[in-house]
Amino acid sequence: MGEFVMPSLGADMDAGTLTEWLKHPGDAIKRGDVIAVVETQKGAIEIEAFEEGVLDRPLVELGTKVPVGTPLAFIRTAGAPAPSPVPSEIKLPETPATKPVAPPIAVSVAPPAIGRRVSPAARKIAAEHGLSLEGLKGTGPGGAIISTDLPQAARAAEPRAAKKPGIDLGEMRKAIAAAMARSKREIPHYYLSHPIDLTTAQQWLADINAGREPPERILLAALLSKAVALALHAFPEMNGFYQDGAFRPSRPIHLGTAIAIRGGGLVAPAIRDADTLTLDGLMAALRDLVARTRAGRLRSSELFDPTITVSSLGERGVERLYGVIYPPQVAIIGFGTPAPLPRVVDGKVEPRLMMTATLAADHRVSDGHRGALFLLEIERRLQQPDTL
Amino acid sequence: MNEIAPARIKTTYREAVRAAIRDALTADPKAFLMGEDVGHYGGCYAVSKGLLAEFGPERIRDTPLSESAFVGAGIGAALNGMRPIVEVMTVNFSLLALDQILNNAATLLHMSGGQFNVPLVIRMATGAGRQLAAQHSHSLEGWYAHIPGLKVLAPATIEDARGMLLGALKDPNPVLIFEHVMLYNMEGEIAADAGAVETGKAAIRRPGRDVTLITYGGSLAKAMAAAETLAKERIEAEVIDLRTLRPLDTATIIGSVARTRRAVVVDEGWKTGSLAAEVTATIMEQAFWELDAPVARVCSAEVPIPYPRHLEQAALPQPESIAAAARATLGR
Amino acid sequence: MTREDIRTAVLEGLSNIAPETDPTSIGDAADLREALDIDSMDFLNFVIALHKRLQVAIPEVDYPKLLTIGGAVDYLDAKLA
Amino acid sequence: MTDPAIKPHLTREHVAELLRQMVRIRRFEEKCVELYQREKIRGFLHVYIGEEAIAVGIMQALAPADTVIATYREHGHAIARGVPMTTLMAEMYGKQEGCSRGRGGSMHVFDAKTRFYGGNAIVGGGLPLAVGTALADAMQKRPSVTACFFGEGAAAEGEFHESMNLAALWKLPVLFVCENNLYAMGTALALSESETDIHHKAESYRMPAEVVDGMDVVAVEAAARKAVVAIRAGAGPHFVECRTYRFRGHSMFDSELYRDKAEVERWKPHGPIERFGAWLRQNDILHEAAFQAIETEVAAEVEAAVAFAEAGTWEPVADLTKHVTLEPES
Repeated sequence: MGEFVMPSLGADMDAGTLTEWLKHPGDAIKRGDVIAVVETQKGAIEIEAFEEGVLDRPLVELGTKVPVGTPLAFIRTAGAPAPSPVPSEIKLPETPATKPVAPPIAVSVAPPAIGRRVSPAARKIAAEHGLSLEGLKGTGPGGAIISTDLPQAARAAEPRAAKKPGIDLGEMRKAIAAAMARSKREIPHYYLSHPIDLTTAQQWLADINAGREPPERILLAALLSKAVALALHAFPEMNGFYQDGAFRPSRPIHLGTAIAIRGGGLVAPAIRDADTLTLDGLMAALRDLVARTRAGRLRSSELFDPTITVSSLGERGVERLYGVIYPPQVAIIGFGTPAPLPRVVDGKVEPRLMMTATLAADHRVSDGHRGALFLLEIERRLQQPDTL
Repeated sequence: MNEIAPARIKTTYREAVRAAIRDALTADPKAFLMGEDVGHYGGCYAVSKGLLAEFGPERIRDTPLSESAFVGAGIGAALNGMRPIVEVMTVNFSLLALDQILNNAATLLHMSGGQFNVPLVIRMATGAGRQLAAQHSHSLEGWYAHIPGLKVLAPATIEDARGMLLGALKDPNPVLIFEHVMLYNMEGEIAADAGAVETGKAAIRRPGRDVTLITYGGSLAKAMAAAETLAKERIEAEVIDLRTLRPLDTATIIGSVARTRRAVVVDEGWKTGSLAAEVTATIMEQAFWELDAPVARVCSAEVPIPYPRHLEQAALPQPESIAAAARATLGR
Repeated sequence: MTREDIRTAVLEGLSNIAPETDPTSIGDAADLREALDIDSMDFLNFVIALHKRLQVAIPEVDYPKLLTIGGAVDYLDAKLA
Repeated sequence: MTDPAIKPHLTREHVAELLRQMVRIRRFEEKCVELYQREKIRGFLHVYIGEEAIAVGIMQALAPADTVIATYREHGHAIARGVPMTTLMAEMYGKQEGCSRGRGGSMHVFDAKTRFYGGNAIVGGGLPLAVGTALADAMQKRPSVTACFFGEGAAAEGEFHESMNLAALWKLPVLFVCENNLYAMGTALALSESETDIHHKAESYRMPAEVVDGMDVVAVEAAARKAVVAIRAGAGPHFVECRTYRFRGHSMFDSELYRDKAEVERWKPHGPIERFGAWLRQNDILHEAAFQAIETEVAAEVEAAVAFAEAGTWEPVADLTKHVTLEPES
């Protein structure tokens, strides 16, 4: 009894589909008889038997694709009894014994250790920081000292962090110069400013943060951004692009957030869809954006996305800033440094935490009246921090 | 009844190349396919099977075994307004046409002072693994990557097999596409509307922070397998598929190596004077001070590819040898 | 944990948020915000790092105590004692 | 000079030998086809079935000091030239007992003892080599001939024309044997050549050229003897175009989309073994017992070859980079 198997017709044939039997069970088979047709990637090929006998029951149904070596039928010796009705289970072919597994090619990366090895990266960092390599244990190839074997302080300063792939400070300065020059040349700015009382908001934030671990705490900047984003719903003329002589408002609100780069320079990547984020979500986005900006990992799209820009001076700054609109945007909000100031509340002078908000907007698109209402709306929102 | 077309379809690398040729010939009446046994036989690797019936013998053009003549004719037709796709059965036979490729296709634009460009695509099979021995198994794409004036592509995925030809046909220069013989049977899913892909950029097929494996074509799957093995040992390998061998996307290579500080270059060509040597030298020139280990290369053994399977496999880069090289860069 | 360990933690925390500076070069009493040009986000990250590394609670009201290296070491030392 | 016998002497022994050689090739390759499908033989396998008369006929005219260069469809030439079936089969398997140490496989059969300079898997690749081996013989005033086999597909290659010209120009002792089986892989002759009478191409290089029925072993032998005598006499290269037909696909993996099954069937009765056998029977030259004896003997030889190959060993992987360059002799 022999097996008639799916033949291997080419080194690049892994499997075939049985499409036709040219002989039938019970037919006598001679060596060289064509008994079936198999469809391959090269088309239909007739396949032949290499033994004499009688074709037994087929083991594979027509139309089935099977790997090379799969039995398709038994060929029984003429006169021999038919096999038991249950054919042995069809086994997928194992890797033929003629295919020894190749042992890996020996690869020697490091030559045998001679003296003290220090990787180029470790050498560079050590030289820049005047570090001694004495006493360091090397964990690299052949015991070489590598960058991660150096003290943490030096590694923190290694070029990976400082070099900022993606942001070239010189190029950035040029880009800022071009954009700002264009802005001042083309955009008729008007400016408004308004003092905003942050006492309530600040207190609300302190209460929230008191119950939170540091990683969950929220910064005032996030609160301010959220107020701007929500206020924009009523002032579509502040959100969008002025291009080709016309203003196109943007439905999504992508807040360009000015982030100073250590060592100079400024970028304002977008917090996308800021109005739809929860305060925690917005804080998370802000942290992510700052971290990636500092690491030089911004996506270029993030720099072109913003539909309006917000610039906060933060804790260490001055009372107010007059922004320059980033074209083709049409407005920029500035927040000065909050400071305790005397203020009249219900007829009495009280110390309050005050912050000056400014708006620079494009007079081709909006006018001072609408701008003023926009600042007032931001103020109103900040008085109800629990709604932000 | 509303039926939504499936977003993805099952296909093979071979069918993807065929579909791309079909698209190209359908979209541009000036495009045609020419080469040995592309028509009646259906293509040595069955890539063009069925296209003769679809497009006829004018556009699916069987040629005599005259590599120099039909590649040269492709160059001439391209010069004179056609958009030929020339199939050379394997890179081994392309040596008979090397004169035309190097001395004409690659140089005419320059020699004519920019007057005559050669918008020609040449496809050929490359690589070992089918026990075809020393005259049918070599990976010579690195030689072509040496030649200014040519673009050299190596699709390693079904998406790239589907899309690179169309990208190449938009290029006004001679573009060589190397299809590794072991990839033709590769099955997978691609978007039903897959089409042209960008060329010229390498792809990070797997991100990682510990070591960069740089490879292309038939070795990509081996590098990915090595990366899987390494992941189990808590070594995160980044795998770069070069995709375009000329011009090399050095920015992606250097960016990755600057992060991982280690590189293993995997190339089925022989090590001496290889594309791997070019990549390694580029890393030395541009990222030397970022390195924490010598750059390693895993290439084919310095021997014409032998016929017996065990020797053939031993001659080629393997996932085990790639993983071993990666470990060594980490001092393990 | 010794004061020296705490000091190391503070310095490393600072060099991580301001990698191009050398925190060891500024005095113990200098205002970090001025000396290292760090903003509220940087400061928050500094607090987060100390919190993670030393496992101490640092309420927001205590932030002013961390504004100098000396103050931070004293504060954390007291917390860890 | 001993009798160079321009005409074949059709003794009983000689015709039996011609038949036996053709049967040896046929049965060997039939076994290879089977072994290929069982994955004992890998790579590409191109069989010569239907074309045996050419190799057998031509080899009759060659002496041991002559040189043979063939194609990737060269098992028949190797057998007819005297490469043992055992080492040939071991080569098919890739075992180190093979005639090329297993490094070459089916397409790269080499055997120094019989001056068999190889199968060559590049179409046309062998012709310049033949010009060179003949040049060496001529320069060393040796009376040897190089027999160079190639298919009609090679006539499209530049190397064919360059070699024809050089051999004729320098009057080199080459016997060019074109095995015209009508298809270059899957491309019919008429679809690839403007001049389908290949021998005319040789004539244009001022080389004596002749067409013979490649299915007739005696006709091939006669043409070869005549040409070889002339070549040895210094008449320069000769060209023999043998018209033949390949009964099986180009390689194992060929669905033969380019030709009709009926066409193959029409050719089969004209096969060299079939025709020669019928002629021998008709004229009562060989008895049935002699046919049987040949079959029995060849079957045993093929079995022994398979056993030899099966018993063969794999070259150790440690030897991988051997045989790449030779050390200069000290």
